[in-house]
Parts: sequence; structure tokens; C-alpha cells
Amino acid sequence: MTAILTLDGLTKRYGQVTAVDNVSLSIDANEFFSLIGPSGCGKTTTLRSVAGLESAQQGCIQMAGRTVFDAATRRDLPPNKRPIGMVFQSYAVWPHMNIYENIGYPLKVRGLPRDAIKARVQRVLDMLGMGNLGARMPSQLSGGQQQRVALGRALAIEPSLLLLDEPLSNLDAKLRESMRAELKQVQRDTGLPILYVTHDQDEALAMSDRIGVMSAGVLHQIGTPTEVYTRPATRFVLDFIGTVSYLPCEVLKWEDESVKIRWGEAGEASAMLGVNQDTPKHGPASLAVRPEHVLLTPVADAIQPGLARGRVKIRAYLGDAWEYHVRVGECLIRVRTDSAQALEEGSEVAVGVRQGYVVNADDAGQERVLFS
Amino acid sequence: MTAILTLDGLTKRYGQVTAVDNVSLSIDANEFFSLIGPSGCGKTTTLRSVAGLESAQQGCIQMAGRTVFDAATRRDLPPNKRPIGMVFQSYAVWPHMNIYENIGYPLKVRGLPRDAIKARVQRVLDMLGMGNLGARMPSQLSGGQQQRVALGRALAIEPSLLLLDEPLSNLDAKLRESMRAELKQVQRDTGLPILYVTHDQDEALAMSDRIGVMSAGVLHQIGTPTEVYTRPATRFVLDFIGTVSYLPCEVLKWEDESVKIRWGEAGEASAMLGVNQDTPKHGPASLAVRPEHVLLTPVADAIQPGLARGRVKIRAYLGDAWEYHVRVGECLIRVRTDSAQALEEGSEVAVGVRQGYVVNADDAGQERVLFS
Amino acid sequence: MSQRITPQHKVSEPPALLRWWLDYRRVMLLLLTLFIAITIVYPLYQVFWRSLMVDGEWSLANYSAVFLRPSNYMALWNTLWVSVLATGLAVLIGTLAAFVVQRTDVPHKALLSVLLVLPFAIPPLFSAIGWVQLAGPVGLFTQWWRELFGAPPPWNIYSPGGIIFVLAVTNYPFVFITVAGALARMDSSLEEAARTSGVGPLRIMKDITLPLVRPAILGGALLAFVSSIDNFGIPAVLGMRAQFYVLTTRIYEALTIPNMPLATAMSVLLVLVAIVCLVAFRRLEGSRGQYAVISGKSVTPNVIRLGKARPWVLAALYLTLVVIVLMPVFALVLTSLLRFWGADLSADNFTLRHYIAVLNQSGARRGIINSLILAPAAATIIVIVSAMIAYLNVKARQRGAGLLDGIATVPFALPGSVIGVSMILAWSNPAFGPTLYGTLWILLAGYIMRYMAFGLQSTRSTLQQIHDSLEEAAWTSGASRLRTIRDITLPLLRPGMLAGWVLIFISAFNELTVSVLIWTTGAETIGVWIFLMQDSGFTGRAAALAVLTLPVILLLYLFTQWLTKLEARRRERRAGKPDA
Amino acid sequence: EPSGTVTFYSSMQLDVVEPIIEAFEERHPEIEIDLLYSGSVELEQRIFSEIEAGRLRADVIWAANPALFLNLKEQGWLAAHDSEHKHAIPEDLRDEDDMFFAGRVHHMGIGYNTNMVSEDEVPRTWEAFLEWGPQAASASPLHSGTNFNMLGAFTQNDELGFEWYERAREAGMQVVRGTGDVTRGVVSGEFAVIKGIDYIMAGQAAEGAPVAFSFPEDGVLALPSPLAVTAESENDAAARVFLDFILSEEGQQVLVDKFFMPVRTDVEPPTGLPSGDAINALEIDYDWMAENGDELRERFSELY
Ligand SMILES: Nc1ncnc2c1ncn2[C@@H]1O[C@H](COP(=O)(O)OP(=O)(O)OP(=O)(O)O)[C@@H](O)[C@H]1O
Ligand SMILES: Nc1ncnc2c1ncn2[C@@H]1O[C@H](COP(=O)(O)OP(=O)(O)OP(=O)(O)O)[C@@H](O)[C@H]1O
Ligand SMILES: [Fe+3]
Ligand SMILES: [Mg+2]
Ligand SMILES: [Mg+2]
Repeated sequence: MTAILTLDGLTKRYGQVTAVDNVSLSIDANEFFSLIGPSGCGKTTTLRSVAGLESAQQGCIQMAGRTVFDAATRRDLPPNKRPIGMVFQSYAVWPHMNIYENIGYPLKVRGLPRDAIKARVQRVLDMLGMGNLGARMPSQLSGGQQQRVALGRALAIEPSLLLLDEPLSNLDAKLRESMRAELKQVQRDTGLPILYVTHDQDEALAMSDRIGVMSAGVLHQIGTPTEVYTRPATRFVLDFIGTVSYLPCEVLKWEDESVKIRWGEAGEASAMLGVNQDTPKHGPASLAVRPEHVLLTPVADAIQPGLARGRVKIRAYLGDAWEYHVRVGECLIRVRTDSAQALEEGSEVAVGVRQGYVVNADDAGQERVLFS
Repeated sequence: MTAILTLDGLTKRYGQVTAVDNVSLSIDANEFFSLIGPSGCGKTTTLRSVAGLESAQQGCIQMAGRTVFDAATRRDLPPNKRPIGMVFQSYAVWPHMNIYENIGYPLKVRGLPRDAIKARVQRVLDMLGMGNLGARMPSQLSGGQQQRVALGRALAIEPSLLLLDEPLSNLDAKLRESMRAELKQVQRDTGLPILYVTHDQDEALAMSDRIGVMSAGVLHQIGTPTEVYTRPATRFVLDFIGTVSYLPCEVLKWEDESVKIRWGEAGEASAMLGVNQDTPKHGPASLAVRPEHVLLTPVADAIQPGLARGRVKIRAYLGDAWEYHVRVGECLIRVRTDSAQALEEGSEVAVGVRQGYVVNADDAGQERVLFS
Repeated sequence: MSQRITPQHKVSEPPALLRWWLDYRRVMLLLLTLFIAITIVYPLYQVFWRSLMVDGEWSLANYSAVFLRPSNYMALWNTLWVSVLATGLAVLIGTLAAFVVQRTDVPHKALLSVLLVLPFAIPPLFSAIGWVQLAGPVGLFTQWWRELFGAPPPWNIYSPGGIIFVLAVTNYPFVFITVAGALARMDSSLEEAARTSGVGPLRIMKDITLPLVRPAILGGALLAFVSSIDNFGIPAVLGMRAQFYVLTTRIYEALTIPNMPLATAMSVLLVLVAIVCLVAFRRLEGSRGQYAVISGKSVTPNVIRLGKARPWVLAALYLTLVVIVLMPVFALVLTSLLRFWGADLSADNFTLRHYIAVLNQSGARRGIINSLILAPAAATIIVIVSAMIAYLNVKARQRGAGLLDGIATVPFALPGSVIGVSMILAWSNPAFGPTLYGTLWILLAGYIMRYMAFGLQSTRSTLQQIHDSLEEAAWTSGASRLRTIRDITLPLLRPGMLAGWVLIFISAFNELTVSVLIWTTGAETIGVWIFLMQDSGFTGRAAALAVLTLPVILLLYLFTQWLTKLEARRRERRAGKPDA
Repeated sequence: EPSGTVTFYSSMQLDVVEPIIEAFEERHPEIEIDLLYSGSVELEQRIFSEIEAGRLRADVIWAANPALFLNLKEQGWLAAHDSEHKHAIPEDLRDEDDMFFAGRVHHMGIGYNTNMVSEDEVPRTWEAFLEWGPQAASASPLHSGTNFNMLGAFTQNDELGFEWYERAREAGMQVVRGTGDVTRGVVSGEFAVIKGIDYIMAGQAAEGAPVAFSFPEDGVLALPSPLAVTAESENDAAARVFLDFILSEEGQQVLVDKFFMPVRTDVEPPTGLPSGDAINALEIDYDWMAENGDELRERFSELY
């Protein structure tokens, strides 16, 4: 596959702050690529460098085969010369133009004839399900509709690459979900490669072909949603993508590709977890578990060996599932079970672990995630 | 149980718009009550009427045994005379006061002695885990911390009732989730009855003891989270709480408390659904299904009688689960399966329904939801 | 994520990386610097180097003369305390009026708002004279008081108190306008949060509302304060009789002797006072984050129901308005219609002859025409230039543009007579360029120098409210930087520019102190003629001319209303057909 | 034959100057007078600003304050003019070097409000003036050139002296800013008596205001308003023609019609005004004034 966008060693500093630290990535034709990370990690700065709104200090950027930025040769194409469409978090719909004009403006700038503009805008409006709203002013639209206008404006020029900066974060839950599907659909229909910035992991997982996880300017991992969720490269990725609870544990024994650990209030529970790589050191470590990988049974039913004893502190109904906060020893574990099983708050339960990650320090004291 | 708050036939009109239409409800001591509904349905107006920030045209409001509002006798206590604490969506933390002053101000106004204020503010700060932040200014706090200050301010006066207007909707996904748990914990600890307004169904389901579902000023249903999720009173509630997909179906036969229907592209699939009430009319109706009640199997595995044939259009990874949009005939059904089962986009599948709702029109043409 | 840091453009890239538009920015900055250098720095320099000269040699003697004479300290002290009290009173009136109009349910809000800014349209000299007519020893109010109580009234208009009062009622609109705007934009949930915390309405105003609009109050107060310290007409008319001098009247005196170096040294003092206050006010304003509540989003203001008090509040408001706004206007109109100043109000003393006389004077007629040319010309040039400076400063974040902005604001603190002198010094026998003195151009130059600050203020604040992403969106849509400015920035900036334009127009239209020094035959203005008539004892004619300016200003107000409506209608029309 | 434009700076009343210019332009259609009328203070500010800048625009100046002309003469900004009319003008009304000539004379005496001051109460001396206490007023010598000269004349006078002002202060006499303010005061009845100027009082009375003017017996200030051609005039010839016209009988007659005392001995004063000889004019030494002006101002500003 040909790469539509390639970043190579991009570094952008603001005074003392290194907002983007030696980031390299490439996006293929048709790909939906998300950059995800906590607030302030440098996602927006990366995106703006791609758009040409910021100039990096190091690295180069190629777009559809052309070098649009190269710190070494001091080449730096202005945004209006780059084949991109961009959607801003704040929509940035121009309040003094109606919807039709907003979407048509990039075309007008390019000198397209009136008729061609008209046809193309109408097509975009139809695609976004707003065929009859062209004459409205932005102030007469709801947030979700404004969002679609911003999207339509970026799509109208049929760019080689679409850049989106947290486009859904201002929307309410229901609308966000439907816009997600819509955006995904648009990408399917147009085959447009997308670079998407978000701090919402659900969004990134659900929409992306690949995800880049950033923290403090550094790209920690690039991978498909399943990769980053199930095989996090660093403890940061493990924490940030999905929910985990930590339990103290002890590594007992390591054989071939599995590891035996002991955990629980009195160390009464044990588990065998597969391990992909490396030798986990024996001794104390952390066991990280996802809510859906914990097994809960009422104590009345059975307290088998290998299970730990716990107590339900809080439960929350999620409609299609229940979520519990279960106290085991000093720790709270979050557990998710399907909606059939409803345990009372305060009830005693037996807790087992189906899958988990062992986090321990290597010889250099660096934390490693060993996944099963 | 004694009702802390009772609304009786509350109606509030703005010119032509009836924002709140004859709403009655009551909240018991210790109860976490959520009002949920789409944007503009009148939730905020209801809450503000309770607070005394709006005067309704009809109805009356009782609070802790006292009538605070009565349209008939024109009694209308101002907000500062009502025993409430309120948290606003925008936090409304006073930017010119530090955290300590923000929380202490309502106490100062009540003329409490300095020492008592100090002690109480410190207790509240400790409870919110911000014991050492008292001297900070709001601008030096993160969104989540500001949110806690707003909460602390409302709690400090030890109100009889806490009112919250979408307090979490400005937070990002990760923070929102942790604040949810925190809020729930605070309510547990203080035993304070809460009237909570939100448009986020997950939030309402997870936190509430009871939920009131509103639409266009009208209260459609009041019930526990499981009640409104599994036994929606109206089609609106069915749509709004949780996700449903609709399929055309035909009611074949009704016996005792179950109904037999036929559905699928060529009507090839069938299901027996339990029915709670009423006689569903024979003939065409809609089958409403939740994503977690749909069964997917690769066609290669088995196409049994009773299952329909479909094709995966879009799949989205949710980390702990997969979501599919499956085309069956003309319709798209949303399906949720646990993360073990991963079907490719475009693959053919067999689709079964485990539970569902039959929606059909009664003799008067009114739509009814018949649940199994 | 509501509060996020808007990424700032940094211009620290190596020079070779400069894009063509960066160069374009530089060119723009260069041109603007040239403009400011010629219109503002050069005249300022002409005045100020003279303050450092004694008999052709560099010396600080003028400054020591200023600082060694106790009477100058007295004047400085008087300037300060009078301005502080006048500003205090102006803040009180302006804030109260803004609060009542914005936050209560009084009726006739539109009318009240117009009436409340009317004092802007009357030259300060005339409010002073008007107040003498009303509250002077033989004034209307004084006579009424005598008839009612049979004793002389407890006030004396010729006193520091009188000066403070008239300064306050002249300058309070500055406060009213800024505070009303801030109140309209304030998030009312901050007040509601207090109400639901058990706080009563008055206490909320004191503890929440007022502290939150403090930046606006301070901003308005600063304008009122600077206008007070550089006002000449009011202390001149009301202060001399009480032997009460302030800096401007001392400067005027020094110009009369004439001792220009002394006058300029005193002006430097005045500018220093203004700058110190500017800095002090900025300090008081505190960090910005503390007041981030004033956001761009529209909010429904929290309206206090006055209930039974409503008619009383309304009556009090109208009474105040009548007394402090309409009566001076009335006095002015009366003067223009009476045969002579102070005549009895009997029917045969009313006459139109002042109007006829003044309109028969060709100079006065020319003055009207010239003012009608100069005021819009100055307003237009200032607004365009300051829009460009503000753009470079706020949007392009061009280094140096902020300095330009600061420099162009300095003349605002100078008394008009000093600006007038600087104009003659700069343009009567200029080091370069044409001799503007003797032409209409010098008046234009004088107005530009005097009112640049108004234009900068209004365009800067409007630009700050336009989110960066609106421009970036156009840029990434393929529009060049210039095209973005034309299609996006300018249309969004237009309301701010219009507001600045109107303010400058009104101020320049009957400008007096600068014009009176630099006009020449053929280049008269209304202000000049008002002053000349006044000065040579034709008070009636002067008043008649001043009255003639009122409808112009009223028409202008209606015109801008109409423009705004037109804009709205055009939008509606456009909304009706998509491809307009 | 001179022609072109003459720039004329004047602080003389417009309704006086305009008829003179009209008459002149009728007689000399080839010369155009470009009048810049201004209040006396502003005119001086302007003249000195122009001098600072290095170029005086005016060809002819006619202003109220003799000290200004002494000053200009000393700095070399005036041109001598051997006018054909100079012998019709008394010596004390023209410069010994022919640098400037009085173009008119006005008097500062006592103006009073006829509603408040009955015929037999009219003060005939400056002492009687002081009896009116706070109902008496004067413009400030610091702001009015005429009053500054009055201050100088009183100080130089043995009987009145600077002490008169000290007594005035004790008696409660009001000092207001400019001539306009005193005039408005007496017209409106705020003041009963003022130090007033003859033609202004006459003009106001003609408008219908209840005011009149009296010449006190112990001394009136007779103030010549000097008229001069500037040294760097660009149209020197025409400027001289214009100056001569103002001094001519025809020019002076226009002044008389406006209640001014003429400077020529061969022109009759306005009706109702005493002739020049009948007026007891105070002695005033302008050189002394120029020398001691600042000190005088200082002294006064300490008093008031
Ligand atoms: N103009 C600037 N000057 C100085 N620092 C800046 C500037 N713009 C961004 N930064 C800093 O660079 C870092 C990265 O900022 P960036 O906006 O890229 O974060 P982000 O990942 O998009 O965060 P968010 O999710 O909050 O939008 C932050 O620490 C920020 O404070
Ligand atoms: N002051 C007002 N004047 C006129 N109409 C109003 C006013 N306040 C609210 N409304 C209308 O009343 C209805 C209910 O508004 P309300 O704010 O209670 O909705 P909500 O359920 O809180 O919505 P959201 O989730 O968007 O906050 C809306 O149609 C709204 O437009
Ligand atoms: Fe966010
Ligand atoms: Mg960002
Ligand atoms: Mg709401």
C-alpha cells in the first residue's frame, strides 16, 4: 500500500516544552488512523504540523508522495497549498456565511465555476443528510448539524487526507455515538484516509483501522485497536486504553510461555497466565486486570481454591451489563458482568481472574508489561 | 419512607412553548433520582423550578414537608430560602474566590462563626480528596477538580436536597467515569437525596435509584434503572434508554403470555417472545431488539430454522466487546458480542433474537410497546 | 474540556523559513510603523524634545521648574484627587445604570440605553456652561431652590465639588457601556449558584456580580479617569473662580505666557500619571484566568424582578436622566433660543436670530461642511489603520505590533492643546513632506493622533473574540492568508469597526481643543466656531451651533441602527436563497 | 501694483473685522484677505507655536495685547512701516520705530447690570466698585490679556497699586477665567458690577441685555490693539496696503460704527462715548510690563 502521509522524526518545541517528540508514523490510502492520548500530550500539535499551521523544528512530512515539510531543507508549504481538509474541535463554522456558502467557500477559493460548486455542495449536503438546510445560517443549527457542516466543508474539496481534531468531543452522548457511525460511513464511502485526534478511547477503538497512543509528546505504540487493547506496549498504554484494576501479586514460577502467580487478600488465589516474552522476575509484581476478565461468583455458590474472597462495594447498572467495585483486601477491582447476573451491594463474592497482565520492573528498574 | 420532595402537576410555559407539562414526582430520603431526556425536553426547567429560579404557572412543590411553591396560593419561596444545594453544568465556581472561600461563602452568608466555617470547609475538602487545595484559585484547577468544588459548595450547607444539572457533561470520558463513582460514593456517605439531571443514559442507569424519563415536557415513566431499561412504558423510553434496532415482523399467534412472530428478509425467521399485557394485534408490527439480545453465528457454522440470514456491514471494536451493524433485508441491526467472537466485515452470518419488544398500534392507532 | 489553551503561533522560526506571507506581514508592519511614526511619534517628538531644551541647550530645568513650584504640586494633587473622585462617581452612576438596565425588568430599556450615552454628544465645555446655567448662582435649579426654601442652595457649582460632579456626569457613559456589555455576557449561573446557596439578591450583587465584572468596571473607570485628567473645559469654567487649578489649566496658562517647554514638561507629567494609572489598573485587574467567565457564548441574563419597586426605580432612573442628561441639553437649547444669555423666560425673549446669524457666517457654514468631511475621514482612516495594527498584534502575533499599539495609545492621555501645539510644530515647517498647516489635512492629522486609541480599543477587543480556528479553517480550506482576511476576518470584525467608527465620529465631529489651535481660513470646523463664538461672547450663537450638531449625531445613531438592521435583513434574504 | 493674498491674524471681534475686510476688498479687488480670527489667548499660542516651528504664517497681525508686539518686535518678527497715516495717530498709540500701530483702542472700565444697579448706585471709582463685594467680578489676569494689562496699570499707579487687588480679595471680589465668563455673569445677573470692556458692554446692550458701561474717574485702561506687518511676510506690499487701509479714515469709521474709539484724532468717537481727551486713562509702561510680567503673574497667582 502507498503511504498517503508520512511523518519522520517530527519534533516540535515551544520554548522549554517539547510538545511533539520525534514522532514517526505513516498513514495508508483508505486508512482511518487515530492519535489518542491525554490532554496536553501533543496530539493537536502533531495534527497542526501536518496541516501546516505549525512549523516543527525537526523532521519531515510527506504527503501523497510530495515533501510538504522538511526541517533540514527548510521546505514548508503553507496550509492552503497542502491537499488536506481539516475539521476543528470548535467546528469553526463561519457565522457570517450560510451553510451553502460555508461548504462552497473552499471551492470558490479554488475558482470552480458556479454550477460546479452548486452541484458539489448539493452532493455533500445530501451525503450528510442536510440536503434542505443549505440556506440556514449556522446559528440556526444544532451542535451536531454544525459539526456536519464542518465535515462537509472539509470533504467538499475532495482532499487527499482528512484531518480531524476531536470533532465529537463537544457533542452529547447519543449524538456522539450516531456521529461516530456517520463519520465511519463517510470514510467507507469516500475511501478518504483520515488522521483523527481524540482523547476518548472508546471513540478511537471503535472507529480506527490503526491507533497511535501518545503521552507527553512521545508516541508509545502504533497498532490496530485489538493490538493496543490486548497487547499494550507500555504500562501507559495499558492504563490509558480500556479500564484496568491493579492487584499486588507474587510471581511464583515461570515455565515455557506461562507464569504462575499468587494474589488475593491472604495470597490465597492463584492464576496461570500465558506470557508472550521475556522472563518475568520472581517475587512481588502487579497484576493488572480488565473488568471483563474478572469472574464473580456468590460465595454461597462456591469458594474454590484459586479464587479470592471479596465484597461488592458499589454496583452500577449499565443496561446491557452490571459493573461492580469489589473490594479484595486493600484493593478495589472493577468488574463487568452481563446483565443477567445481579449481585447485591455488600454481598460476599468469590473472585477469579481469567486473563491479566503482569507488570513488574526489569533489572534496570523499568516497568514492563507482560501480557498473557 | 417520607418524601423529601414532591412535585404535583407542575407546568411551566415560556410563551407558546410548554417546557414542563404537568409533571408530578416525589423523591424519598436517601434517594438518587435522575431526570433524563433529550436536549430541550424540560429537565433543566424542572430543576430550576425546584430551586426557585423559575416560577411555574401551575402545580405545587413541597420540600421536606413544607410547601415552597404553590401556583394556586401564589406562594413562592425565593431560592435562598429553600433548603437546597445546587450544582450547575458550568460548575459556576466563582473565579474571584479561592477554593476555601468558594465553599465557605454560603456558610459565611448564613452568619456561621469563623471557626465553624473553617472546620466544615475542611471536612468537605477532605471528603472530596482536596484537603490541601483550599488556597488555590479555580483557574488553577482541572475541570474535574472544579467540579468537585462546585459539589463541595453545595454540600457544605448540609441541604435537605441536592440538585445537579448535568454536572459531568463537560468532562472527558475517563474523568467522567471516575467522577460518577465519586458522586455515588458521596451520596452513600452523606445519605443526601439527589435530584440529578442528565441526557446521558449510561450515567442515569449507573447512578440512580430511580429514573424519570422526559420528552417534550412530559414525564413518560418513573422507575428503577432495570425497570426503565427492561420494561419501557412507551416507545420513546424504549428508544431513549439503551440502543434498539427495529425490524419489520408479523405477529402470528398469541397465547397466554407469549407471542409468536415471524421476521427476517424473507420472513424466514421466527421467535417466541413472552408478553406482559394486552393482546397484540395480529398482523404487521415492529420488532425492537437490543444489541446484546441478538445472536450472531457465522453462516458456515449453522443456519438453523428460526434464524435469519444477514451480512456484517460495519464492525467496531469496543475493547471489551465488538459491535456489528448487520444488514438483514432492508434493515440494519446493531449487535454486541463479547470480544472473543470477531467476525469479518462483509461476512455472512446467521441472526437470531433472544429477547425483543413488539411495537404495534392499538385500535386507536396509538403505538404500544409489548415487552417480553 | 471547556478550557483549553489556544495554541499560539510563535514566530521564532529561522528567517529562511519565512513564508511569503510572513514577509507580507513584515511589509504591513513596516507601513504601519511608518504611518504611526509620521502621525504620532514625529509630532510627539516635536513637543517633547523642547521640554528638554532651555535656551538652545539640553537641560532638565523645565522639569525642575515643574517640580520645584509648589503650585504645580498643588495642581498635580488637585488633578489626582478630583479625577479619582469624579471617576468614583462616574463608576457609581455608570455601574448602577448598567445594572438596572441589564439586570432588572425595568421597561423602556432601548430608550434608556440611548439616553444614557447622550452625554457623549455634548462637548465638555458645554456641559460645564450648561451646568452653570442650571446650578450656578443664578441658575435655574438655584432659583427653584430659592423659591421653594427661601434660602440659597447648599451647593456651589464653582468648586472642586462642582468639577467632580460635572466630570462624573460627562464621563460615566464610559463605565456604563463597558459594564453593560460585561453584564450582558456574564454567565448568570454564577449568580444563580449563589442564590441557591442561600444568598440574598443584594448580597449577591456585592459579593458575586460586582467582583466578577470588575475588569469591565476597571476598564471603564480607566477611560473615565484619563478623560478626567486630560479634561480642560470643565475645570477651566468651574475651577478658576474658586482659584482651583489642575494640571490642564496650568498647562493652558503656561501656553498663554507662553512657555512651551514648561507646558510640555507638565504634559509629560500628565502622561506619566496616565501611564502609572494604566499600569496600576492592569495590576488591579489581576490575572486573566480569574475572570474567564466572560465567554463568547450567549447566555440568558438573570433578570431581577423589581416587583412593587419597579415604578419607583423607573421614576428614579428617569429623574436622574432628566437631571444629569436632559437638563444640560435643555439648557443648551434654551441658550440658543434666548435673545441673550440669562434673559427671562418670557415669550418675547425667544428668538431664532442666533441660528440665522451663525448660519449667515460663511466660516461657520464651512465649519459644518468641513466637520462633516473630517469626522468620517478621520474615523475611517483610524478604524482601518487600527484594524490592521490590531490584526498584526492579536492574530498574526507579529512582534512589534504590540509596541505600535502602545505608542499609538499615548496621545489619548495628552490634553488637546498640547496635541494642537505638536501639530503646528510638526507640520507648519516640516522636516519632510508637505506643509499641512494651513490646510484641512492638519486637522485630519490632529484627529488621527487624538483618537487613534478609540479605534485600537474597539478593534482589538473584537479581534480577540474571534476564535483563531475560524481563520485557520479558511486557510486549510485553501484560501490564502490575504483571502482569509478578506472573506473571514473582515466580515467578522465589521461590528467592532463600526462601533469604533461611531465613537470616533461623534468625538471628532465637535472636537474643540485641538482644532482651535490649528484651524485656518477655509479649514474651520464646528468645534472651532462654537469656541470662537463662545469666546467672543456670542454664547447664543455658540449654543445654536452646538444644538445643530445634535441632530447630526442622532441621525448617525439611527443610521448605524439601520445598518445593523440592514445586515440582519441581508442575512435573512441570503438565508432565503442559497446561492446568493 | 500689489495683489494676491494677505494672511491676516486677528483677535478683533468678527463683526468688526469682517466689514473692514469687505470694504477693503471692494476698494482693492486684486488683493484677497485671508482672515484667521481667534480668541486672543489661542491666537498667541498659535503665533508662538509657529515661531517655535520656525515660520510665521501671518502677513498682518492685529491683536489685543501690546506686550505680544513688543515681544515680536524684540525677536525681529515685525517689519517697520512708514505709514502715510502715522501722523494722524497720537504718539502714544504707535511704536517709536514704526513697527506697530494701534488699530483701535478699547477701554476697560466698569460694566454693570442695570437691573441690579440703579442709576445713583453706579460706581464712579474703583473704590466704590469694591463696595459691591462678592457681587463684583473680574476676569483673571492670568487668562485675559486686557486684565493682565489692567493689573500692570494698577500696579504702576501710585494711588491704586497692587494693594487694590489685595483689598479686592478682602472685599470678596470674584475672579473668573476669561472675558466671556464675566460678561455672561453680568448679563445673567450673577454679578452686579464687573471690570468690563466698553465695546462688549455696548454690544450686549444693543442685543437687549440689561447692561451698561461707566468710565471710572480714577482711571480707565485705554488699551490700544496693535497692528503690524510681519518681517517675513510673503506678500509684503499688499500687507502694507491693507494695514494702511485699517488706519485710514474709511477704515476707522467702520470701527466707530461698532462702538470703538478710533485711533485717529480726525475721526469722531462713537456717539455717547466721551472723547479721548475726556477719559482719564491710566499710564501703562509696556516695557516695564514685559520685564516684570512673570513676577506680576506670580504675585497675582499667590493672591488669588
Ligand atoms: N503555542 C504554544 N506555546 C507553548 N506551549 C504550547 C503551545 N501550544 C501547545 N503547547 C503545549 O504543548 C503541549 C501539547 O499541546 P497540544 O495542544 O498538542 O495537546 P493535545 O494533546 O492536543 O491536548 P488536548 O487533548 O488538551 O487538546 C502542551 O503541553 C501545551 O501546553
Ligand atoms: N427562558 C426561556 N425562554 C423561552 N423558552 C425557553 C426558556 N428556557 C427554556 N426554554 C425552552 O423550554 C424548553 C425546555 O428547556 P430546558 O432548558 O428545560 O431543556 P433541557 O431538558 O434542560 O435541555 P438540555 O439538555 O439541552 O439542557 C426548550 O424548548 C427551551 O427552548
Ligand atoms: Fe475534551
Ligand atoms: Mg488538542
Ligand atoms: Mg438543561
